[in-house]
Amino acid sequence: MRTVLQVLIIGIQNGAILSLVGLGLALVYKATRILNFAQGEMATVPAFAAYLVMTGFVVAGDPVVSKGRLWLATIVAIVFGALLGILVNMLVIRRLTAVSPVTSLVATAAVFLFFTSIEVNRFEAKLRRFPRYVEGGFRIPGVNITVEWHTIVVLVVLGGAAALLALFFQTPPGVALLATAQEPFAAELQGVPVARMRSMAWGAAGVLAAIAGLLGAGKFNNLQPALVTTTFLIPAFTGAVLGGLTSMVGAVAGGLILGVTVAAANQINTSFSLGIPGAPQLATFLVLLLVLVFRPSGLFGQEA
Amino acid sequence: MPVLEALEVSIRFGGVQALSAVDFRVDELEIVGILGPNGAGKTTFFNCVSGFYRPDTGRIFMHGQDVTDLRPDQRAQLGLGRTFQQVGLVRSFTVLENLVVAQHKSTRYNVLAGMVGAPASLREEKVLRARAMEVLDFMGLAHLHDSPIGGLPYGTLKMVETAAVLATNPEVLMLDEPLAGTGPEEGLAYCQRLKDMRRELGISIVMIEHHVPLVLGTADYVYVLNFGALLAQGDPDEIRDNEAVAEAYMGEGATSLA
Amino acid sequence: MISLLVALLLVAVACGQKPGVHVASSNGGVLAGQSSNTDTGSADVGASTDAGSATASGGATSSGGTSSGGTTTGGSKSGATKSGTSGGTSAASGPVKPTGHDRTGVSTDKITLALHAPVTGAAPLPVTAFEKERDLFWRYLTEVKHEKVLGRSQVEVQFQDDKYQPGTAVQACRELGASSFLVVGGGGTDQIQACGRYAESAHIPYLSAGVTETGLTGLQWYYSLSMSYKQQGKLLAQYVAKNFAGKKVAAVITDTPNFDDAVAGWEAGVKAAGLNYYKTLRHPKSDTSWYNTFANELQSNKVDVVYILTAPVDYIRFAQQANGQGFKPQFVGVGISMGLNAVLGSGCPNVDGGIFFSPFPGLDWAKANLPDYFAAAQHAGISDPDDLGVALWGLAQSQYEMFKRYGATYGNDLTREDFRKLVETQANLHTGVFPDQSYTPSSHFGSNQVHVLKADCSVKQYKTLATFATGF
Amino acid sequence: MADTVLADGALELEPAPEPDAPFRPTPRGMAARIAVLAALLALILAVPQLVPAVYVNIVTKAAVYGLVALSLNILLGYAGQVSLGHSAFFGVGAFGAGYALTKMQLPWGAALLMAALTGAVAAVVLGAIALRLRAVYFALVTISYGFVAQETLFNIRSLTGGGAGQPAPRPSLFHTDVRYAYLCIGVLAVAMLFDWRLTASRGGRAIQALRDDERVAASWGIDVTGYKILAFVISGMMAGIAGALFASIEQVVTPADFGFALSLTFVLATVVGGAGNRWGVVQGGVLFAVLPTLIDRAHANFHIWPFTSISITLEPAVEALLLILTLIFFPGGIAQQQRNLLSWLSFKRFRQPETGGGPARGGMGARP
Repeated sequence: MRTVLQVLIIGIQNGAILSLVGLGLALVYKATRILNFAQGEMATVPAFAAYLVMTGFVVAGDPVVSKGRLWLATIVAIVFGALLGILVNMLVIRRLTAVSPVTSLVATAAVFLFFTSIEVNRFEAKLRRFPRYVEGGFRIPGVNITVEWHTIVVLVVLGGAAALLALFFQTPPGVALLATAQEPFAAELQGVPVARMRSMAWGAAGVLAAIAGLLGAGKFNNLQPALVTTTFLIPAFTGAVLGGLTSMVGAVAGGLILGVTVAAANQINTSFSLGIPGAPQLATFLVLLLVLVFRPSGLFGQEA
Repeated sequence: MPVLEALEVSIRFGGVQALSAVDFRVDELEIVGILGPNGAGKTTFFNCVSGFYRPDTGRIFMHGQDVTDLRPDQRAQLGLGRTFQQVGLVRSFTVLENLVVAQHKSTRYNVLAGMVGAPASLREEKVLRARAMEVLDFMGLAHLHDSPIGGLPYGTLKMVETAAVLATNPEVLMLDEPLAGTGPEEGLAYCQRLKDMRRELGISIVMIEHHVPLVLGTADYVYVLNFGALLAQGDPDEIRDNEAVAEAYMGEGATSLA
Repeated sequence: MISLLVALLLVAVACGQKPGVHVASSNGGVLAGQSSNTDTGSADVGASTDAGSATASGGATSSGGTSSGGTTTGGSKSGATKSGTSGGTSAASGPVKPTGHDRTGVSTDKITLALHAPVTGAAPLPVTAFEKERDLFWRYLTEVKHEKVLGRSQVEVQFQDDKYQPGTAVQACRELGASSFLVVGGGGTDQIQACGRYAESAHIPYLSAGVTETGLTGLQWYYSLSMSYKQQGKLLAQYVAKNFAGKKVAAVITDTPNFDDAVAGWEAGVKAAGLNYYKTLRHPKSDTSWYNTFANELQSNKVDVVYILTAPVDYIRFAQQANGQGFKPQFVGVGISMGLNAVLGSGCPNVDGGIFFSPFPGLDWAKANLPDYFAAAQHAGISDPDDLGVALWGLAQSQYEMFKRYGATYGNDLTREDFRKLVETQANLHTGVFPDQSYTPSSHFGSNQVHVLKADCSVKQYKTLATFATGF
Repeated sequence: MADTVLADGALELEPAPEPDAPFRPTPRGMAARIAVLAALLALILAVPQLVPAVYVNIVTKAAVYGLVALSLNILLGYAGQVSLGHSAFFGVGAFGAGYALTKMQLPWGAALLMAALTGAVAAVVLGAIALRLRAVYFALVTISYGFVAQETLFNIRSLTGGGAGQPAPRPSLFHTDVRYAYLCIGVLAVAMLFDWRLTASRGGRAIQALRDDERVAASWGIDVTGYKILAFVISGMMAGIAGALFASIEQVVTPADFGFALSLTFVLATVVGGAGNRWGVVQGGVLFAVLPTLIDRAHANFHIWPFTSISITLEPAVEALLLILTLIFFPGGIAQQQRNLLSWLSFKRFRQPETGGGPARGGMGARP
């Protein structure tokens, strides 16, 4: 029983950040039907911007980042993220004339390669310290496990963002945005400013990404090039699919479910000394299949 | 024995009763028209017959064989050919290629032989192309054989689509609004061509069409659907004077479509 | 895009024919990879190999008007005679005549050596260190102290990034081995293993700090410059038994086949030392959720000492997550990169007090015992020489020691075959930085010493607890 | 569509004119084409001899990547299924061959068959899943599939030979680098012939038809399920064979060689090559096989912009930029760039009408 609780808590601790990244992925997909492999870098780059603000723009070496400037840095990062999202859409996505979604997928992958390379070049491929908004945690009596305040922060932000987006998609502009995704031409005919809608969506995704970057770097108190992409992006995608790519609630639920799944897999593999290689990946795959076989568009997803 | 027969076909989507107990039959060399206002369930009925929808109740027969449980491609194998409201063609192929693929079921050589380029397959490929050209010729589209689908005008596409279905050499040809997007005189010519097909290819034809006079002028027998149910059936003259039909089409008080 | 690249391809091909194009290479950035000669990588065409590379290094010499020794097909002969004469002067007694004929990377006045390491990819090392510090030792030796190496006044060190991928590493070694006398693996178990196996097939002397033994034992051309993980496991167990007597011990090791032998060695050591042992946890790769699970597992089983064998990033994160949940064990371990101060930069304070065996001592030790290193750094205009530089210095010094032994026996005519044969018979190769090495034909893992480093987060540096320790 | 309906030109009702006879090049045109083709062939065959010995294995790798691109193209280009786990088929083939050669002591030919078989099996498993899923969701499942292959399957020591990897010796007749390069180029050539026949025969046509519209395909009597699976089988076999060839380049297979990065590279190669076009994708594969070495060497050896001033860490950025520009200006990739040339070389007119299918056919059930 205690172990089950531990697994749940650990799972949520790790899943929360996946949900946050997944939320951005779901938003982009819902609004533009694009699988955005650049989401991870749209998170990491603003995190580096924040890092620079916190270190007083000292790139060299590995100075202890100042927590005092964290809030200033946050604002900078979020603005940066929004711009980044809009730019990626404006300079790359919008210019793709090809009809095939796989082309846009490849394009976003290219964007990710591009930014990673820039980061490595500017910051070297080494880890840097990165602060959290709230350090420490509280111990849950009986269960013998600590819940980090950071996780609570992530969950709160997550809930807020998901709720906002879910509401937004009920409002007229939200509905219009959906229309642009499902029937661009029709929407255009009905006078929906498709282009503006899209870049708005990308901007929002950028903001989400920036927040995910800050909290993601906070999770391990470190930042390195391609951090979010290499650490969170793929599982976040998987989580979003589990929940249903088109559903904000789904993205959140999916990430958490995935987190718990993997935690359970690790727990079982260790406490029974099964020695199954790649247990997390295996468990993830099986759960993914299980869900998609019964609900081909995810737990909460419904596609037009 | 009828070529194609539907008994008591019903299907509902969510709350909507799309079709309720529709009976329907097509005999050898017959041209059957299906009339009805938008949303009457005509296309839904087509999808049930061709196997894309599975009716909740009722059975479908071809030559007396129950095909209700067969997949669309299996029904096609049995000689059922259909067109689609939005043109049903392979967009990335040329006109000729489309007609060659359409002959899939009548192609003899097996897939593996084709992959390794067995002589037999090469020989038959020539035959397939020749046959495709014949059909195009028959539809008066031969000059387009090399042009890609994209870029052809809508009306032409409908003709190419009909040609493609003919290439599958069906026994029943089901046309879903073949005249959409064509002018009246092309309509006439098309209907004339349908009669030629029936005569020269010895096939039966079912057509959904909004253009009432053309249908009444072409079909031997006509079914009228309304709100998913059969409103009327009979030969064109009966339908022309059917008050219910007239009302459905022209509103209260109308007594005849003429 | 395509046209540009095709153009490049053609140029690349063309230049492959004319080594002269390579003049740029020595100052061509980090990747000074020579691609000149036409060696199939197998020793049976040694002569042509020599000719090719002699031309190449001649062309590549940035700081020298050396008209290269062996441009002609008779490269090996001319090279031999020339160096033979100069050898007469340096080597005191009449040297033994070399029997080998593969003189790749050796010209009349220059020896070309090579180094590969990951500076991009999954677990990279800082690129600047390799850019600036890879040939510090040799430049200091030849430019400041004006000493000759086997009668040559120049030593070039080529470098290639292996991108932390075995496949890339093998290709890097193939290219480096075609123009360098020997190749050194800078880090990354999988890459070192892959290269070692290739070097064996291509008859290239290959050196690295000790990593896994899997696939490397029994190789003739591979030499381990420090104890393998497997060997260190036994020693580490002793160390834990002595310094943390009675404490409960466990291990967290990456679940990769290449650490299987390390696990075996460690667990054997645990038995021998009679430790109070919980168990060995193998953590999954490309996953970040095991940190908490494992920390929990160890905490609830009252483990105080954890042997950690992972990529540094996993160590840092594991320590951080463990601390976050109030689990602060004593970390101990082995490895090449774990003892680098870079780990502390972002690992502190969570990794404070971690104790690691390392093939090279810490910067603090170097300050006290390795003045030449800092002099060399100053000479090269490097403001902040780091511990990775010390490691590279040590690697170079080990090679220098081997060359000196070679000179004593064979004089200055350097061939791969004789070098390999000689090193195999050498005992107590003392380099002062890396552990002493004694090789026999049956064992190329010839070291029995380690340095012990302890993380000190107050100064973000590893402090050297013990050097050249053989047991505890 | 609405506007085209209005703009619809009258249907040709007059008896159709004789279709214009298919284009035949003039004797001189014929000669020119043959000459160029011969020259190209000669060049390709000369490459393994021309490149410095240390790069011969890169040439071999290029041929292998070309084969993989062909394989992926069958899913991506013909069947419209995106596989981001292609490294799984590739790796399964490689280890399959290694196991057959080392553990079972089978002759090399048999090992190749084994690889084709294992590759096909790995693909069919995915294919069965693909039937249930919407293309986008499937694409993401394939990623997970690839991870399972790399982390779980390829870490079963008894199957994959543990840390030292699974040895995969070359066939005795092709033991040297150069000979082995020719072997791989040969296999690639055969595969392209096969691919050509596939697309020109009922199987390939059916697969492409159902990519464009499954309902239409079905209405023409094409068994959608069957042909989807067929696509996966063929793709899997090709990838498996490619894996076997890859295994014998360095003659040892290790798990680290097959990751998501590789899968992504394969997709990039296929899309940049021009999904749906045989010649394009093969060039894409070749390009992405040689690109890293090419750029590194360019960096080390020449003063050609942009490789002189920048550090190695920026080279991926240059690659990425080129990639994005290609996608923007040539959505059909290399194949689109060379459309006229390719058609000329295939004994047609130099100028070809834009096909309605447009560039970058297929992929996630895309509709033109």
